[in-house]
Amino acid sequence: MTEERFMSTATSAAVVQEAERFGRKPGRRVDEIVRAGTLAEGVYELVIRDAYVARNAKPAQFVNLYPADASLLLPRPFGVAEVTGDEVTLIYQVAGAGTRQFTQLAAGDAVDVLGPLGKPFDLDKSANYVLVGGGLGIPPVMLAAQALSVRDDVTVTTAFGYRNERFADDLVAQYVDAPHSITNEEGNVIDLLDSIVPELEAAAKAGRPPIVLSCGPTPMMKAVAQWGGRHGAEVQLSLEARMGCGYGACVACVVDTPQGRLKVCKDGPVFTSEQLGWVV
Amino acid sequence: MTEERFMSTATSAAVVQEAERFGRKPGRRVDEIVRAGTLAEGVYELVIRDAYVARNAKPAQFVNLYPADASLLLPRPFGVAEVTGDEVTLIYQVAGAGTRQFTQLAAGDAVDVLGPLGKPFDLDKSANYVLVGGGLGIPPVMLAAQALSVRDDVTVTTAFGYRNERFADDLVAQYVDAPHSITNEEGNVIDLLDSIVPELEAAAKAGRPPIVLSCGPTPMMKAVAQWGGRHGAEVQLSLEARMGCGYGACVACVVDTPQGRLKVCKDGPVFTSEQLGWVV
Amino acid sequence: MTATVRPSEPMNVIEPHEWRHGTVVAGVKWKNPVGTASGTFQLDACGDYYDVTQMGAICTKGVSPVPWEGNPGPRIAESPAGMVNSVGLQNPGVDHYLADELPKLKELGALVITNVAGHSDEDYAEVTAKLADSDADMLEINVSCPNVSHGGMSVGTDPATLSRLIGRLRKMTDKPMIVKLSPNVTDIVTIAHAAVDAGADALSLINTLVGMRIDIDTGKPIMANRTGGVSGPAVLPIGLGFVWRVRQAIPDIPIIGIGGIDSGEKALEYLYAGANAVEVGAAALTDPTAPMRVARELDDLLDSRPDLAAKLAQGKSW
Amino acid sequence: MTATVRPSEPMNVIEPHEWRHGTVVAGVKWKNPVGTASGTFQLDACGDYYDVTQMGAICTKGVSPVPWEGNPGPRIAESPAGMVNSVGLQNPGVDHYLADELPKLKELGALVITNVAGHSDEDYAEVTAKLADSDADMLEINVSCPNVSHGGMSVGTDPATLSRLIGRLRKMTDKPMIVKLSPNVTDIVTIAHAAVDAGADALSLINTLVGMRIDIDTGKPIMANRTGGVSGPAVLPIGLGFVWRVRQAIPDIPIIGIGGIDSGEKALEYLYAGANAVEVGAAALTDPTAPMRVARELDDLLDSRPDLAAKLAQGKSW
Ligand SMILES: Cc1cc2nc3c(=O)[nH]c(=O)nc-3n(C[C@H](O)[C@H](O)[C@H](O)COP(=O)(O)OP(=O)(O)OC[C@H]3O[C@@H](n4cnc5c(N)ncnc54)[C@H](O)[C@@H]3O)c2cc1C
Ligand SMILES: Cc1cc2nc3c(=O)[nH]c(=O)nc-3n(C[C@H](O)[C@H](O)[C@H](O)COP(=O)(O)OP(=O)(O)OC[C@H]3O[C@@H](n4cnc5c(N)ncnc54)[C@H](O)[C@@H]3O)c2cc1C
Ligand SMILES: Cc1cc2nc3c(=O)[nH]c(=O)nc-3n(C[C@H](O)[C@H](O)[C@H](O)COP(=O)(O)O)c2cc1C
Ligand SMILES: Cc1cc2nc3c(=O)[nH]c(=O)nc-3n(C[C@H](O)[C@H](O)[C@H](O)COP(=O)(O)O)c2cc1C
Ligand code: FES
Ligand code: FES
Repeated sequence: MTEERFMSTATSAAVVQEAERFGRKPGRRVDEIVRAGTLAEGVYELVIRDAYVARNAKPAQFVNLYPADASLLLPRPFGVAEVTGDEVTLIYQVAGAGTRQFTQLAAGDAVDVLGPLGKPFDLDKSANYVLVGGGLGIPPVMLAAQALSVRDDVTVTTAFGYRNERFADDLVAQYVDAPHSITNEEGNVIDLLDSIVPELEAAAKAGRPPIVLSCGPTPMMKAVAQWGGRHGAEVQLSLEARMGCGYGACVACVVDTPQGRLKVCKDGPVFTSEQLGWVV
Repeated sequence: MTEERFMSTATSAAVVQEAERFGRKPGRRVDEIVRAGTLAEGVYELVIRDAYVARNAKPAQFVNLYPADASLLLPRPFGVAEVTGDEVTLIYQVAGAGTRQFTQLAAGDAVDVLGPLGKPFDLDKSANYVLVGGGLGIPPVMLAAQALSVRDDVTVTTAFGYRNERFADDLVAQYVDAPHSITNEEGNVIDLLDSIVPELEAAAKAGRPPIVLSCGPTPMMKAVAQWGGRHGAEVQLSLEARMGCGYGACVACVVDTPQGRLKVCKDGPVFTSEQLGWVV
Repeated sequence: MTATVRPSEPMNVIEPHEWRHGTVVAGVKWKNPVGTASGTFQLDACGDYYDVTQMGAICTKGVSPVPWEGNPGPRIAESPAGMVNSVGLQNPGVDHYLADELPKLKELGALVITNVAGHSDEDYAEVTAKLADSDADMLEINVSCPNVSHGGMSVGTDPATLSRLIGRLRKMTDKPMIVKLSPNVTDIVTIAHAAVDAGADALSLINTLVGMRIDIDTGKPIMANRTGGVSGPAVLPIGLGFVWRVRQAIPDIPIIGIGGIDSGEKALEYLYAGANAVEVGAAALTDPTAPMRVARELDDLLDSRPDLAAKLAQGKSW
Repeated sequence: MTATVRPSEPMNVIEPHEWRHGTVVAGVKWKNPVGTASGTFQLDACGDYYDVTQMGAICTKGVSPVPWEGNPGPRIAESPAGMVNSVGLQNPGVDHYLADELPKLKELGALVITNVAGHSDEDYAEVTAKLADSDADMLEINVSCPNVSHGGMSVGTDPATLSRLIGRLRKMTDKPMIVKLSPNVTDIVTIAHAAVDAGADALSLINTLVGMRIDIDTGKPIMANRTGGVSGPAVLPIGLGFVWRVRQAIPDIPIIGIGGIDSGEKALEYLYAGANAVEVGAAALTDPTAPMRVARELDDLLDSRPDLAAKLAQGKSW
């Protein structure tokens, strides 16, 4: 009897190769951990080697990690924060049993992975992209900074709200035109957004209207959506929900919208504030 | 939610210390692995550091190992094969999911342990102890050789039956007066016992009557019990049974005897052939 | 630090395969004995990962007469080696199904089991009527969801109610009709008999077990719907027990075994317990390619079990 | 290689402890809300590992009128995060229990729940009669084992049968009487009502779920008895679901929650689901000191939950 079955037995390269040969997406596979460490108190970094994710991940897409403990079945979704060559950076905090186990992983260990998953931010327009992240909602918007940094037709502004330590500012510095951040003690991201309104207006006048890309706690995102409404800015929000599969098979991860219950994992995680009915 | 609970979180030393302070036996604990390797094809050695087991284990007693995979709950019992200082040697083969996982353990890793458990061989008499082991029934009788080697009033004879490679002969050589073994190809342990009857008779005449200590597959042990009956030798048999706890709490591990259903883990694993009604 | 066993030679699971061991369920030939389980397969998601025509059968999500919005979120919680879901049969309704998912599946060439959901006898009848002339290869009547018109009790837990419903549906279609049974019952054998006597061509079991989890920080249930259905490896021995008991009581009815299957070995346990085929549910959520892997592993395992393989090929069970 | 979390500061679980949070079950004060579960405790085994008087209660193995030999071996199989047992209530009978284990437990000072087993109403009555004048603090009537005199159905699955039995036992003793319910039923609420209306002072649930495993090398069930009872972490969400439903239906009856508890957190989930106390079963088999550890962890968790702790201390539930 083999009870340990829920762990993938297939290496990343082999799975990806087979999938691509037959025109499919690769299923669950084992990735090598390149680096594991701490970015700030309670904020961990995990860098996995996954050429497929590295090649394909778009901003706000996520990957599922699976605990090695076969008694923990469900996926643990994490936004792809950065991509370097075939290395993929995830940034997370400990929320429960699964993330607690991930903190024990070290370089050379293996972890089961699926992805990239989900509908990314829409970055088609020429605009001033304002990345509004709160807490561990920052990692999912980070990749937008990296992706946009290569384009001439956009400006990248960040407005990150940290609990205390500014764990991501250095990491995104190279990608951002106008970096801003705030800690809980100093205020919240709405305060921060308000303070940079003149800057945003200037950019808008220069032909780069603001498009807000946001991820964070729900109350924060609702406030961001309303802020966007007040300031006439398009707002794209990356949501979180408890997931059963992460790839659209189970309909567990719904969010209530005026158009009905949508899947966060496949219809999202990115929704516009209009889709969600979060604008007043 | 912590699902990984079935793994002990307590180090061996702390658990043993607390238990001894309050006059109890130590519960499940985490032991360090000192050495892990292969003795023969399909035969693995695992050396754990457990001062308590090292101090207390008696021949035919066993320890429970528990897979790290929290979805595998039941104990995996293994006879203590040898003790050196605070190091305890176990020898096993792969039988299923748990033992397959154990083969991945390496020095420096940890494994959950309980024990020593069970009723040991009765070695009170001055005698020629004939250790009859078959296959992976050899490890549980090995400790008898080591324990008896320090006594002046006994002779130690082995009659080991191997599938092919003689993985234990060297390990017990230093403890044994009259080592014998046989492989499947050469014959079975009954053939071997028959062949050493003159030797046993000589020892008996010199005041050391044979006492057979045996462990192995059930058909082999039944044959050994009958061989003992034919040759007037006392026979002690160490049985195996599927266990729920290994320490006497669940009554899962029964063997049918003329006196009713007895617990292999606590009334045994050692039973005399009379207790089992296995003599003709 | 502890170890996990990871065989170094992974099996290729999605490459086209010559299936050596098929099965027959209620007269319908499956190329292998492994299907997807209802509610854990969606073509637009799972089809990305493997060729759905390679499965023994594709069992779709529950289809209701009109679109259902299901239960509010959160809809899922984890449990040791299991999961608890309260999706509540969210689906776009039978008309959408007939216009969209079914034609797509049939165009690809999949063998399709359509799972039929309802809140009342009327509901089931309405869906069955629309499916009667469809391209669906088999119907699976899910009688283990709360039945509003019968005082909140499930149709699948009362033999008389079940018998009446199945008898009614039986008259509406010649399609092979599988009745999917609930494990939340005292006496599965009586219920199985009721379904068979009323005209079921096959039985599938088990659906999920009622369960829940509580968040100890809030003291409240994790799922908005409070309770849900437990599935996954945790339910394996329970599913096997149900299949075994039904097989002992009814020697000839085709049975599809479901519950906790995530490997060829576990699928094989169900076949030895008396199933003619199996469906893979929760495992597919944890790895999209799991149903294909189970099918491949089982095909290999059946090579060394010619007696069992022969029985399956003849539509018989172990 | 993968990792397991092993906190570096282990909790001392067996040292004497000043319990801060007790409970009251049917008028009986427990020093903490954690007891051992029947069939997983034996004084001569568990007492070696911890001081049994430190437990909230010790629930003994099932006691029958005469010695029972139980089922043949193998009696146990593993399942994902669970185990399946078919011990079949092997025990040396009530006379031996009264002469041996009970006096020893009471001499030590343990709070003892005696689990009562029977094949027929007569059996239960005979054991209850002998226990009526004993030192046992509480009785737990196990009505979820096969009942031969009722055509193989369990007493605990038919409300009328259960009501008659409990009514009869009620007249025989003033001891607080807990009725232990089976999860293998369609409608737990009706059964719980039947037990309470007939005079049960408290309910405990769940007992094991019917299940089995099969050896794929032989094609035969692993256990000699074929099917057995599933317990362990795998059943946690199922046990919680049963306790929750009974608590919603019967606000005031004391409930002992059982099923899959192996940590203070999981015990706490049961208390939030509506239990007044819990029992730890399978976890004790996997670590003899588990029941003590659960009790210690729960004592700590209740420190930050004064409202819940206060209710328990007053004999109320969440
Ligand atoms: C699209 C998406 C992107 C995310 N990106 C990040 C990120 O970049 N960094 C980060 O730290 N966290 C991120 N999260 C949250 C992260 O997935 C959870 O914190 C994590 O799954 C908790 O797992 P656990 O085992 O520690 O907690 P447990 O409580 O033990 O988990 C039990 C189950 O609940 C789920 N769960 C628990 N908390 C959450 C939550 N807040 N949201 C969704 N599911 C949850 C788990 O996935 C698991 O299935 C993201 C979530 C989503 C949906
Ligand atoms: C007292 C005693 C001493 C033993 N000493 C040794 C030894 O020194 N060396 C050695 O190689 N083996 C020994 N065994 C057998 C060993 O315990 C099993 O091979 C091992 O538990 C199998 O575990 P698994 O996870 O690989 O198999 P699985 O089949 O996955 O195990 C499932 C369950 O069945 C039990 N089980 C499976 N096979 C056996 C068996 N043959 N006997 C008892 N329980 C079994 C397991 O313990 C586990 O609980 C001993 C058994 C007993 C009872
Ligand atoms: C998320 C989810 C949704 C489900 N939806 C349905 C459904 O719509 N109809 C149905 O008959 N069964 C449904 N089921 C039950 C499964 O088909 C299956 O019977 C059950 O999950 C047991 O199998 P498993 O352990 O392999 O998951 C659902 C299960 C899950 C996990
Ligand atoms: C080996 C074993 C023996 C059991 N024997 C009894 C018994 O004699 N009487 C009883 O009421 N319950 C018995 N049970 C059921 C447990 O008391 C408990 O209700 C069940 O195991 C669920 O709890 P758990 O998941 O913590 O084990 C037994 C359980 C096990 C595992
Ligand atoms: S998590 Fe399964 S559909 Fe979104
Ligand atoms: S294994 Fe539990 S009593 Fe022997």
